[in-house]
Amino acid sequence: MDLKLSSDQIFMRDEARRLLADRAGSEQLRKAIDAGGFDAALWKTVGAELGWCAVAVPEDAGGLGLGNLELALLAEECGRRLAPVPFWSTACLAAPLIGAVAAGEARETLLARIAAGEAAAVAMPAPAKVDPLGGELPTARRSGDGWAIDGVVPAVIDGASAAYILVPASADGGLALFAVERADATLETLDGIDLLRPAARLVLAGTKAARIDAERLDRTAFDAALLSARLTLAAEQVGAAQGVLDMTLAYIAERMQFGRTIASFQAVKHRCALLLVEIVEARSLVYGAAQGLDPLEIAAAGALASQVAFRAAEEAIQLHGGVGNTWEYDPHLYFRRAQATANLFGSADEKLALVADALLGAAA
Amino acid sequence: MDLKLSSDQIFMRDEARRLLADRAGSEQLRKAIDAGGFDAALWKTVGAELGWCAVAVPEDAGGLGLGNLELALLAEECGRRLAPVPFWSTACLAAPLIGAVAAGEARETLLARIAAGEAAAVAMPAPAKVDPLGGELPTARRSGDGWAIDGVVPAVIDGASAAYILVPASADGGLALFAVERADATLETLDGIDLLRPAARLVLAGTKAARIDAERLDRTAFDAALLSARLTLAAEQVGAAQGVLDMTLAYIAERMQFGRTIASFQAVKHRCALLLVEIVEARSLVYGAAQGLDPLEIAAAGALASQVAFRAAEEAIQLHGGVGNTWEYDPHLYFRRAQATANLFGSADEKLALVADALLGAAA
Amino acid sequence: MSLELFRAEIAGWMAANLTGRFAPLVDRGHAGDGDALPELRKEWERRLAEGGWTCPGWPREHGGRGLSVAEQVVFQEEYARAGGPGRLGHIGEGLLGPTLIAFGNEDQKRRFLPGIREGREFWAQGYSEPDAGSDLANIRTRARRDPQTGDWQVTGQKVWTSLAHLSDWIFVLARCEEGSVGPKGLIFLLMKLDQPGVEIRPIRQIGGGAEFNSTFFDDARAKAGDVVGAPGDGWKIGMALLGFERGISTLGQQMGFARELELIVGIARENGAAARPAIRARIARAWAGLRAMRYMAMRMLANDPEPQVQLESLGYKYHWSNWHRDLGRLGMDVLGFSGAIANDDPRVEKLRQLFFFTRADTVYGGTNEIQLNIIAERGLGMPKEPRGPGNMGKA
Amino acid sequence: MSLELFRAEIAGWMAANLTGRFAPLVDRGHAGDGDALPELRKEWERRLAEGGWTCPGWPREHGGRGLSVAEQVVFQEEYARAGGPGRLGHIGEGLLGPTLIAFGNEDQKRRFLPGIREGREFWAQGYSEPDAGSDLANIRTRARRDPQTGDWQVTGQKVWTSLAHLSDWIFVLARCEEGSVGPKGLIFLLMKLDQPGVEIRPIRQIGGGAEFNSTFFDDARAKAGDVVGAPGDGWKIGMALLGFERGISTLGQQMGFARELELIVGIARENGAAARPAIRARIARAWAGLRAMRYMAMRMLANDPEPQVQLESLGYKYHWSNWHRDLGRLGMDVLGFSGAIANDDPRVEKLRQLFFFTRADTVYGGTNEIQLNIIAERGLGMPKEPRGPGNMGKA
Repeated sequence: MDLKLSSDQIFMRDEARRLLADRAGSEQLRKAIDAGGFDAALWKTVGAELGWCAVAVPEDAGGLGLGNLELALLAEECGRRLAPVPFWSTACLAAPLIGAVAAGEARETLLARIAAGEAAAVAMPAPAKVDPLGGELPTARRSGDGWAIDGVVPAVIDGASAAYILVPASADGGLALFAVERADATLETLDGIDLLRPAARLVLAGTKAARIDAERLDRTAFDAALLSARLTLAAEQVGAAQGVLDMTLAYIAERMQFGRTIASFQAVKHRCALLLVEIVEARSLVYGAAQGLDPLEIAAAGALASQVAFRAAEEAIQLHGGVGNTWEYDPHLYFRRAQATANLFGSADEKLALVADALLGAAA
Repeated sequence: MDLKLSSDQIFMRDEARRLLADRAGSEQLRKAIDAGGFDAALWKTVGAELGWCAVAVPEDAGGLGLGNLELALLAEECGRRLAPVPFWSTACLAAPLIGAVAAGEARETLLARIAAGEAAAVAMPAPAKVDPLGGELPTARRSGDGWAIDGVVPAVIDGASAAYILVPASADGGLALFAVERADATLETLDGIDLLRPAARLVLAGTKAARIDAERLDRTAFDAALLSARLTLAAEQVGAAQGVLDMTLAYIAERMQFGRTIASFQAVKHRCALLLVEIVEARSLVYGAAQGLDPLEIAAAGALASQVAFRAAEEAIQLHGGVGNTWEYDPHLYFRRAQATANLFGSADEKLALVADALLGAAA
Repeated sequence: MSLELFRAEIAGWMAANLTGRFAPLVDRGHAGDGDALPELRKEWERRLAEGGWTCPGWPREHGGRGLSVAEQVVFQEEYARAGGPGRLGHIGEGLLGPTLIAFGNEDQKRRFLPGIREGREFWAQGYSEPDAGSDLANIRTRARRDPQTGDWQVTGQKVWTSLAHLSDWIFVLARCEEGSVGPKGLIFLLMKLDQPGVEIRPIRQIGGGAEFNSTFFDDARAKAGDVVGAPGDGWKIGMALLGFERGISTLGQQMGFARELELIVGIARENGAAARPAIRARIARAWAGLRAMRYMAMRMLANDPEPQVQLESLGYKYHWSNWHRDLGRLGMDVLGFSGAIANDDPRVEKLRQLFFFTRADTVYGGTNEIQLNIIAERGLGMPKEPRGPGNMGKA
Repeated sequence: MSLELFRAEIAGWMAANLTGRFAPLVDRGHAGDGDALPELRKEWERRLAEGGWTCPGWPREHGGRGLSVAEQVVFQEEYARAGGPGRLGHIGEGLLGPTLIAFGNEDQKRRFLPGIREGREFWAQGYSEPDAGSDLANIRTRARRDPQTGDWQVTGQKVWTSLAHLSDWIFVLARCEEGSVGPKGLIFLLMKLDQPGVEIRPIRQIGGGAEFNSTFFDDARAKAGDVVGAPGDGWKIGMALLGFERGISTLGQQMGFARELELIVGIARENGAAARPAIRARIARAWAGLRAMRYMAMRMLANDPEPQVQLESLGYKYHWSNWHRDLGRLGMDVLGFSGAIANDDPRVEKLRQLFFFTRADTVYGGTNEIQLNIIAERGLGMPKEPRGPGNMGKA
């Protein structure tokens, strides 16, 4: 087993880093916030022109057929700059799901749309739970030669910018996966704390939907596909931690107090060093887990990454001092992201509990 | 409610501090270790001559009838120097138990012996549990006009130096409290990590015992009396934390690295400052809890105190550097005490769980 | 009067007054919500004054009630328990008033104390500057004496001037001796905010609120008679003022903390978070920290002459601010994902504000880093942190 | 040969050899138990040599097997998995040997490498001094050249000379230029321990063991030919030697960590500690940290030319040592009170030693504090910690 990145991987990552440094700076993020947390032009560039979302789409569906490590590397770069694009929802969550559980023409068409740069979202009934399907599901019924869905999904991440939304719903007494065109659905914007990745409430009232799974949703395949989303969420958090640490280092290298730069205070140095140690720990686990897709490693990586993402943002606000508490400086954007993702697919303690259950047997 | 120490209390505490600074220094501790963790001469001074153990003995039984705060202050000073005397076992555990549950002449006699400077110990079947009676109890049977006990108590703290040992045992189908003279019992020394507070395995084989409770042990009174022991254990841990911090501060104020004292490094300063904050937090809670003897406050104080005692000892070893890892320097003696008491009457997490249960209802 | 009767009196007064027209003020105007309902809160200050509840700790000769420490604590506790709103008069009552009583001249006392006591005049604080935050002595706002009038002409920028846009006056630390550095050569001035040359701009905080401001002075004036102490005494007076900040109000603050913790406990019981061991442990730890804080404050307030208690009190600000910051996160974690994504429950908005605003607790009034330096240096006698070679032009 | 075949070969060899006479060595001689069964372990070293398993990573021309990194990793893993005892030959094989291969002259290689490879000669390390711990450049041990013989006469004290009492030779960093300070003027010497003027005293550690020593030199001699490099090159060579310390053996070390964690997990399941949420969380966290450590090491060992990986590897020592230290405490907490009070179960003694010895992990080989300085300064580009004015006479 080799954990060295290939030169292709390094090239892809570095290009992404360069692009986002250029296109997702502080001012651009502010504009995206005013636009509801979405940068349509940037999305066009990375989705349609650069084909980021094609990375994990199989070659037979018009994608590049690359692996989870590539997805993780791109997600990490997105996290580093809080890129206001639905890359994670589209390429890391929707695409693997479609690839794993959709069948026939629907699979080809939907994946081709993603590979071509359309955004997609998934309407999980319980995105905060370790099992995101563990909530109330919408209900689908046959309608004409298609389906109609009823129900409310409280929070669909990146729902507003999606071209279509995947909706797990109950149908014929079982679980099924549907695709709903954004234009057919009602989405109500939510007032979330993450200003750069909006969520929306999805209201389905007899909404036209296409069933995309074969007969019955393969729950095992569904869960396996979700591993990509869990892994890349951790990668994104690692990137966010690194991004906000870098921002902090740049600030404190310049900012003087008591005739010295803040960076020259040893207590500050040690705290930054500790953050780096924690970031490297989480990053190594993400990269390692990307190879075997071991669910426990991914759960552990998710726990470590969400913790360090919060810690790094917390330290950024603290070490920026007064200005760290102002809207104008960027640390709070990372702080918001860190908290908004801290309880996604389960909290850090719930993720670690999966590991404990495996090692020690289920809790009493 | 006033938390100002009275001048009497301050005087008592300062005298104790002075005495132990003089009599429980590093060399004296080493001698006590060689003597099995007990300094008989020091015990004679504080027990028989200075009457420390009389502090909480009621006046009608020859004591001073002072309160839990006084006990806590003395326990704190003992902890500060790891004084190798059975003060806690005798004055904080045995005396309150006798006072609360013993009856008649036994009560008077046993308390008078403590007030006069004899050491006592309590043979808890499960000293590591939140309920230290939650283990296998020895069995007492009537024998002539007295009682005989059979059973093994795995670990009796300060058993070896005690003049008598209180033994909770089952008798007549209920719980009862007995006193066994040290001379009548078999005690096997245990190889504990705390070199300054030895424990011993008590083997009772038809051992003569005096029943000291009235008819049936009042479990409520028993548990209430244990609050003193829990509180003063926390006080002792606070004292140990302060003592080992002071020792560390003295060392790093002198020790040079890179042409500077270790104390001049800001990261070290901040870590020491954090320890002080934590010590003050635990100490304040101990003093406050000493007034109302609220079980939850005592549990919380126990949790905080045991954590800071460990943290302070851990930091002491670390900041002493190489010599901190040698037998000759004293930090490890505190480190040993911290770990030996970390799981006494329950671990810190189990103590905090009591608070959680009260606030949130019992855990699922 | 016994403390318990006194307690009942306050509770009764609050129940009778914080109602009707004032009912919307319950629990409003606290940190993160500081600019809520300003006009009604100014009215509330006057109502308090009529009831004799402004400045209760001031000496009687200055119009206060001369309450004992214990009585003041009871007042703070009952005020908080009743959900009394954030005090717009706090800076005047708690900071400037005591400073004037200690250092002001008779004329100043006569002119300023009544307005504070009667809830008519509100004060803002002009200390921090963009380059004088933790390093407060690095102040660059200049005050030049006008030889004609004896007035002081002030030019510079102050930041974190809390509620300046709702205040009438501001006290300002400025540099009155050209070329002076550090704590020397400073002056403590009282300035009207409504005058030419003063501009107030809001600072938007990370939670979205704007209860702080930047206040810009461009040859604005302080009258000759509005210098407290002598020119050059600014640092001494300014630091003494900060000393008044600690103290009694801390127990009222803790009552507020207790209410926040209760809110979080209630939500945890309701939404199932109470079943998670990690949440249980954190809630229990928060409870322990709050109880400890209470006893810490009581030890401090007992005016214990013991040097140990004095040293220990150096850690108080660090303790409460970090406790509160952690509580802010705990609240959001108890809410979980739904609290981060939507705020249809008003309690969510409250806990969100707590989450964001408590970040400032560990920065304002002495950052964590400064607090730890102080504890290490003054509390533990460790070496002082060396000042750098200086680079006054940078940053 | 495929890696898997190779793995099977080692496992087979270990199973066939670490048995019978050598059976008592299983799991012995590791940190905290370093001076256990020394004679048998020396025999074991010779058995390893016969099997061709000493110095497997050395180049073939120097008698090694020239194994690839991947193969060495497999060897370390299988050695640890089989419970192979702590290697008395480690300092020679892992530190001095590579140093001589890189910097030694032909004569030195010819004289010293075979003894190491064949398990005949054992080495100790003479770096630290009472006043040169973290500040290693502060070395005061003096080496004076004897003009008659060209030998070097060495006087001074070295501490933490691991296993010096069981070793034949020691390499010593000493000051060869009078009046030099810091890293300049040092010499790297090879010295026989069995000679007049060398005294070895045990240092008793906090767990009770004494696998380290103080070694006193009083005009002891290093032969003229036993200088590695030139006089004055000592720092360069000494630091390069420390660089060899990291690396391959780390994955074998991790296999040992995994065995320790397994032991703790087993006890927790057995004694009920596994029911406590706090213990569950800590065990899960330990597992996560160990997996991460594995991938960190694999990234480092891949010789990734990426500068990012190089920078990240600066944190590796901090990570493993603190992870291990925490594991030491976790073991004791899982044992609970009974583990602190009595050790009737042999696993208790093992976990106690782990508890005590892991305290040294965060001190030796660069303290936590030094590691964090290095990470901050070299990894994050933060300003260097200033050296003090110096006070060579103090401490």
